Amino acid sequence: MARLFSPVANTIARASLVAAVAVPVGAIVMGSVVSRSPANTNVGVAFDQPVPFSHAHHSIELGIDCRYCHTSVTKSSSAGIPSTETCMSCHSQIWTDSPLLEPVRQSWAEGKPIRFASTGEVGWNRVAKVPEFVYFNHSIHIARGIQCNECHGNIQEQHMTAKGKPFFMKWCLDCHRKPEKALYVDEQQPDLTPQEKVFAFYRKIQEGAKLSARELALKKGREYQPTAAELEKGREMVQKMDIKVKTLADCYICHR
Amino acid sequence: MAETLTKPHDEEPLIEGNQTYASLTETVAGVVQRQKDHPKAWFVAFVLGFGLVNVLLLSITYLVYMGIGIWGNNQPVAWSFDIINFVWWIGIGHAGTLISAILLLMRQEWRTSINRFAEAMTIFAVMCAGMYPLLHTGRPWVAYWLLPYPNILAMWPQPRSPLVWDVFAVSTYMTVSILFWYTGLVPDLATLRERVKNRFAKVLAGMGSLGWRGSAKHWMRYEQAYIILAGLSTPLVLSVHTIVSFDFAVSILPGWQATIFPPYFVAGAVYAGFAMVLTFMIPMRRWYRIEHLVTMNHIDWMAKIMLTTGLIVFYGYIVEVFYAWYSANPYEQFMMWNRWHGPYAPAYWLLILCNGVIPQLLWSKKNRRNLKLVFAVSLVVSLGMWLERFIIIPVSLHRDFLPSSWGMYYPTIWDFGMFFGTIGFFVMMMFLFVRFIPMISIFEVRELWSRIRPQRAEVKEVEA
Amino acid sequence: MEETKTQTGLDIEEIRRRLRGERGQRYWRSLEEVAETPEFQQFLEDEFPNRSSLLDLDRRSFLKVMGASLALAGLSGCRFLPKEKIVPYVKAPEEVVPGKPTYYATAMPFAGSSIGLIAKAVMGRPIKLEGNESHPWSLGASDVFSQAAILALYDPDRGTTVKNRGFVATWEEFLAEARKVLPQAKGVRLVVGDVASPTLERQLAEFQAIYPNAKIVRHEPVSRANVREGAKIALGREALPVHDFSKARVVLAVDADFLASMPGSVRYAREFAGTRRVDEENQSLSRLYCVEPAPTPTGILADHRLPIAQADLEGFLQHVAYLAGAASQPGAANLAPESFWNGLAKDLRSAGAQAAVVVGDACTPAAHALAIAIQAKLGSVGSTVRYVAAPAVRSDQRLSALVTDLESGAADAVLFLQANPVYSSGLGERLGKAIGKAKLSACFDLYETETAAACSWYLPAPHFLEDWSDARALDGTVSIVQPLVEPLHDTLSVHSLLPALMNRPSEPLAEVRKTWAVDDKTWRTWLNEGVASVPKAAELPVPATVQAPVGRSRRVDGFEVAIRPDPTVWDGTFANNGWLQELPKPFTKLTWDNAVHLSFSAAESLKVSNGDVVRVTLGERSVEGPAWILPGLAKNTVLLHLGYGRRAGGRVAEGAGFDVYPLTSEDSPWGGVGARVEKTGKRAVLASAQMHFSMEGRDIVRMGTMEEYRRNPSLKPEHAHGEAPRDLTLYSDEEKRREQEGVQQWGMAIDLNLCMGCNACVTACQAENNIPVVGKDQVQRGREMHWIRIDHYYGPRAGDGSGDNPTHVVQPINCMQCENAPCEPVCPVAATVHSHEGLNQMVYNRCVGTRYCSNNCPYKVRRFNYLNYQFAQKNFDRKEDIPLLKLLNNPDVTVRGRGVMEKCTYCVQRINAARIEAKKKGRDIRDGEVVTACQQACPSQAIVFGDVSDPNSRVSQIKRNQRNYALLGELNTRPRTTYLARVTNPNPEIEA
Amino acid sequence: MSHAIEVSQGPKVYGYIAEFEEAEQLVQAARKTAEAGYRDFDAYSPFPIHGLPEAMRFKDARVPWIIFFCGVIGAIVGYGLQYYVTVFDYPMNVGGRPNHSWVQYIPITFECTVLFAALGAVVGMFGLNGLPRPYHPVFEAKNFERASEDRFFLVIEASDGKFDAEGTRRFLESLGPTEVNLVEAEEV
Repeated sequence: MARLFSPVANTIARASLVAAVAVPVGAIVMGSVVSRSPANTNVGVAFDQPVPFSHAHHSIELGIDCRYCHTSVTKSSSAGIPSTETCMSCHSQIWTDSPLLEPVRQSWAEGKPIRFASTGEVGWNRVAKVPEFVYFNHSIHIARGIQCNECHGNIQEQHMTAKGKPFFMKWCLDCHRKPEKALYVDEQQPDLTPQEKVFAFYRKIQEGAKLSARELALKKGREYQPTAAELEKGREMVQKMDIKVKTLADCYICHR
Repeated sequence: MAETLTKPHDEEPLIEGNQTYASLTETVAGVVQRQKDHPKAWFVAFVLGFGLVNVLLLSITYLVYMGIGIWGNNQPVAWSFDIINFVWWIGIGHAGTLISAILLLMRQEWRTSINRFAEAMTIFAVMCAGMYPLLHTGRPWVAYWLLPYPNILAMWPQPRSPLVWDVFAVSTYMTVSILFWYTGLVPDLATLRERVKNRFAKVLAGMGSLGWRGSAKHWMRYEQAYIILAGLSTPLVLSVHTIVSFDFAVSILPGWQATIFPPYFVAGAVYAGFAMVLTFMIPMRRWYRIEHLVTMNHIDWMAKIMLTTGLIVFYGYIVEVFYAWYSANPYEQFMMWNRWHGPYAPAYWLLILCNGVIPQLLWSKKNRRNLKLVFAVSLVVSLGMWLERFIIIPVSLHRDFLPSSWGMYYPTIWDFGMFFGTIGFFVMMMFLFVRFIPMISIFEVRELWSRIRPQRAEVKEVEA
Repeated sequence: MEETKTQTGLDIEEIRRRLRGERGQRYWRSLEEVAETPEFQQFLEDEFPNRSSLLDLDRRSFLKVMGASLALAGLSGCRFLPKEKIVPYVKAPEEVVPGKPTYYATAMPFAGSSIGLIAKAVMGRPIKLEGNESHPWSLGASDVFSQAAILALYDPDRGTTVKNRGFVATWEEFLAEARKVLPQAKGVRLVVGDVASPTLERQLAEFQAIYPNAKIVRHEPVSRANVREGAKIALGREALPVHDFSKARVVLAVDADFLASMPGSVRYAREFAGTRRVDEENQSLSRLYCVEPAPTPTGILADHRLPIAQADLEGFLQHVAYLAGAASQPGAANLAPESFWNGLAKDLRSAGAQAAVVVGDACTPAAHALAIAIQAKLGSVGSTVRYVAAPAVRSDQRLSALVTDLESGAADAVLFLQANPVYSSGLGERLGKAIGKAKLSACFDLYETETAAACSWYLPAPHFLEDWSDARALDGTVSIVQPLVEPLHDTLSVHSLLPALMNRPSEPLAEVRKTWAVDDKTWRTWLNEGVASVPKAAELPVPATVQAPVGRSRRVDGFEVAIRPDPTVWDGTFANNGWLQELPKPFTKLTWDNAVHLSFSAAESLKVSNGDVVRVTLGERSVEGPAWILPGLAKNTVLLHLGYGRRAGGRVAEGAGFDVYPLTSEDSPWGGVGARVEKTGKRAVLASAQMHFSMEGRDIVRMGTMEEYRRNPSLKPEHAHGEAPRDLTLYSDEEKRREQEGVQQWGMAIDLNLCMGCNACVTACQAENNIPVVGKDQVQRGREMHWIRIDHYYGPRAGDGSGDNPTHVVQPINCMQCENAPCEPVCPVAATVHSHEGLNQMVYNRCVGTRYCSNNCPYKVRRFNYLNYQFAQKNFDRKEDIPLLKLLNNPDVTVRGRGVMEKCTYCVQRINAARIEAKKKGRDIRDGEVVTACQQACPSQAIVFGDVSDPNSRVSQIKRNQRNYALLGELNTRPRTTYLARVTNPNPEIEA
Repeated sequence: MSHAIEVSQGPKVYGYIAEFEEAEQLVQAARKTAEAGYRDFDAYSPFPIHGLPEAMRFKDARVPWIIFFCGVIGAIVGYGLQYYVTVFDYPMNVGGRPNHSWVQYIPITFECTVLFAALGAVVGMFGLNGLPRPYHPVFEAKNFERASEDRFFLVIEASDGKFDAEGTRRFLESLGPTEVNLVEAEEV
């Protein structure tokens, strides 16, 4: 009889079996990789801004306190974006003719919010944004002594501001389940309140003071694995501040 | 040993006439081979089905665009046609698995002529059913959250919910049914591989048959696997409708919270399933001239099973009434009162008529062998089983605990669009199936024939 | 796009590299270099291909942008994450902390009176109104109208610009023409309602001084003229009664809905509630007699309720006066059984100074006079009631006179100041025509009303949240109305309009301050307090014996028509308010419609059922509307509600219901006797939010009389199963209890003895939680979205065979936050689970919308977004409306999209805000720091919320009351919201 | 198909094939062949014939065991998943039920058991049968297309130690087949 398939068909058959399994699995893996990559999260991707504002320059080189511009960071959910007035309080004195600052001066002159010189579109491009349907409150985190860098990465080193962390739910929960990981006392100035500690951190960097391993990691925006001792200390702080850890992972803490 | 077990048929044989392996093969495979001479009925039915499929697509498109609001659902009746149809279709599916698995385990040889057909029915019915749980969600595009997979949200499905059980049950049921069906199909595809002339079809069959060559060693492992698959499918099929019934039994709603539900749902499923098999088989066997394979015996037996399961279901209705009275629970009692006298009472009494009264005709052998009548009864039962779910779902929901939140439910054209749409889909798939796939398991017929045919000696004489 | 992304990515690297290591001056220069580099330019181009720039941002549109930010998200599609703009202030306003609400005291003028409010603004946009605790007529609570008023501010249907004969015009044009016409006009007419603003009154006077031929025409559709009239008869001077129910032991309310709709009701409800709280210690209840033609929320709480035709009320009061010894001759004794009269009389006499007789605005002057006589006799004047001088309102002409003047040409310039007589009077049609004859006719109003359509000029009025003004409350308490936002539209304050017409342009603020010449310090305290420290209205002396005319019953042949303001849209002023249109009316639970309300027996005799369109003829005028049976109506009384059948004034208002004004006349605004009712054979569809009004003998609302309460304090019916035993569970709940240790546990208690179903909580919740309006069709399909609803049940009343006078009970139902929530285990995606604080969390963004939770909720408090309801309010689905409506949203509450389930959250946004503030202070939330929206609005404080794990919290104390019970407790759901059984205090001597 | 890929080497001998008309004959033949000491031989039939494997002295009980183990794995995976999710990864208070509400985990556990077992059955069975194998030398045998319809074949493969062209052919003819042929295949 005329056979239907030639021997090579066997190989093809087996190959297609393998493919049938490999392809979907591969696709899924790819998907999850992409969804966690900067292509999706924008981590480390700097957007352009009306003015190429440099946190590095202002916070460390000039030593301006975060709260000078982000006025409500200790009071309210939103950290607050500086008004043109705030910018002008210095830049009416210095770099009064810098073309890069033209948008600021224009805003001040017209009494209209800052806009892109190029496109004329209004406002700053938002860099750090929690996902939709999440209610984040800056003030309570600061009050607990959570460093800005925990979420904003090496912000004080950035010339072009970029997102520091992916802001995944998983990532938030990681801290909300084990706050002791992020709570610490600055050994060099232990009597600072947690809130003062947050901002004193940048003074230390500016003065080039010696930084602990944890502080170094924070400075660079790297992950840090606290030592057992540190965790123990952290738990004590949780106790002291009466943080009800079990409630921190409740939906209603972040979603309403 | 098979012979020692009870043969369902006493007087007439399961395969009529003077057959040979070749002739049997010819009858069944011929249907697929001779694409030219299909009966007119095929085209009529196919076109009908195809038309309705378009209605389905239209309904789905509009649904996804607008939202569930295009249906009649509301508060308090948050589920209605969507879940009614889901349960109805799943139920219909059950006959297939029952025939192919349970009857196989029971060595009921008469299953051989109908199991392939019934299994196909199962698969298509489950497809129809599967659409509803997905589409009835408010946001179908995130329905995949019901599947467990590690994600950036650190969220998982909530395994206490019967809906998650449904996801596992239905997908398992679908997978196992397809495996079972395909496994049974492989040797027949091998047959087609050798018989069909059309090259394309030949290659297709060749690929499908996986190079099956009927080796005795293969047959042995094949039968081991096949019988164990049957052994797995049997509890599976029972579990599936049990779990579907949990959607209701697990709740606290009067009319839903009933321990009788699992058995009574399973029985109902088989009931509806056999009705559907008959609805299709009776015309098919005529159109495709396979009366000698699907004999009056088969019809008779299916009718008997329908009657039996029907009685179980009817018993279920009676028990519900008993519970309502015996519980002394005002909500339960009102629920039953409402079924009898409430605004939807006609539906309830029609249900009793369809599922309880009319099927009693099947007690008489004469009726069981009256094709027209059995056909009619099977249709009535399908309707009845749909009504049963209507009574259970919207009618229980529309008046629950607080009279202030009572309401009414009125279906919209889109509710019906979805329903008839899926019926169309089912019809279309069935008719495509009979056209392109052997609707009877050829090798099992041969095997059966090899055992029940008249002794070889006689054959010799006949041949001489 | 991909390509440009990588492309620009490189650029950024490049730029960073150049910038690194540069310092100071050098740094800037290098930056400039960078800026000049073609890569940098290119980068700008690629990353933002010419995108449409936003509107110029003056503060007004700035608000729009803030609101529309969601809509803007995703403009640049080149990344997965939507790009979002942050628009900073140029100059940050002092008081605004971004993300934090600011609160301002203001007041809402309403029907000649006002209520003091606290307005909440977020980033400069008002989003919520609450009662002002320091305002005597709010005491922190509010009513449906003040809760819903905020919606009107953002109503897209508001008049946005001056119009001349329908064509867009300018204020300048109008003022020019007005200044031309007014001086040589034969007769100028200003049509105003009962004005609450002293400044406006002053300006009106000044206006007349300048234009001597100007006459003021008063037109208030729902006026208190009869009240003032009655006082005039009895005391010789127009006066208004100011009650004090905290002192009252026996209250006789004659067609007086003093708990819900009467001016002052918010305070009255609080006072009255104080006399109705029952527990182990305090078991002395006040007693409330209600005599009314149509059931009112007040009637719900009555211990004795008597449905009596409107025409008989005078006769009734006459007899009360006779029994009280205030009148010599008896009245209509046949209206009530002997025992009733005796019981009532005995109660009143024994109560003496602690008795109160309240008479409704619809009653005749004589009735009011009689009430004064009775109270004077009982000596309750000065204790439960004071009579204060009514504000001196000048009214030179009645509407009818205006019409004739216009027709004759005696008046040729007419200006309507927030008055809409073309719609809201019986003379509407004639007036409409007559206006056409005038040389100058202008209508100044929030909406382009029917009157505006008849006038040649339409002048857009500002919302009271956009305007400076002042407002007098019932007893003359003055509050300053201060604006929260710049006007959203091209409006002009009435306080500037009048001066402009008098050729001395002025600012509203200046005008108001002119009225109250006080130094800035006092002024600022007034603004903060919300109450001005000025003398209240003078109290009138009332002689011990007052001569009142003899009250007579008029014979009712056929039917009598009782016309009342609608409980939700009032006289039509709120007809374009979606919240109020969809608010289920007390008793009928109707939405989006008014109806011809008939008593049971009337419906029987007429053989009509709900929805049959009937024609009601009064005199020679008649109206047609759908019938609705309202048990509790006096046998032959037909109740009609004003405010519907609007022909203009907004997309929501138009076409809803039927107009009743044709049946009113200046002399009988409240209906009359001798009406005919006949079937037309037509049917109409009405949308009712509740279909079944009987408790079916189930243990839902527990109630009983004082005696029953003393016998069985829990008032649990003996047949009822009651709460399931705690140990009746398959699993031990030990684990869960441990998890809740040391965490505050939220719970709520609702005292059914105080709730009269005024709906304030429902509207408050709607405003607080961004609850959408779904429209009549959806309500009719049973898809209304209210998170808290007021269930209404009828019960039999002893001795009422006809079913014409059933007992009414109401029960507010919100999410019970069950500890064993049945909704939770059935959710396949854990979108609804419990928090450690005992809240039944509903996470919208996790919900896939299987609706299983709703099926399994025995209270059916869950609401599903069957369609995209947000911004799909009836007719508010135009794209251009959405940015405006978005401004109203509470930014702390998720706006739910299509296909998700939602429900009451105990205002978790308020809990979280309070918790964060408390935690920052290093403590837990204190009792009373979290007040839910419904609780805050509730005038009678029936709703109490708090930490049930703290035995001293107010809610815990209340839950210890023996009357406390769990609704459907037998299901072992363990609800956190529990109810206090209702106790009535009928007079044992009155056998029903 | 054969012309599709031509491999440059002459056909090889696969074995001898005997054709029978009746299943009973095949069983007989198989038994004799086994008794004659042949090992590499196989029987082909259009339907499973009871007693044939025994006649061939062929035993293989691996399929049931595969299924069993797959089932066990399924059960563990099913229950383990639920336990991990609700007790370790994200414990939540769901309607006051304990984190480990084992009663409600039964259905999914059961379904997973069945699913894994069923997959094991099919994959195991075809796997052990060396399928899919679209090409097999025996397909090149004469009349073999009827092996899937109404004919019964016995093949003694050249790989068998006892195989020798003449002897084997004679042995087969002694079994009373309708005919005996040499099977030559492109690839063995």
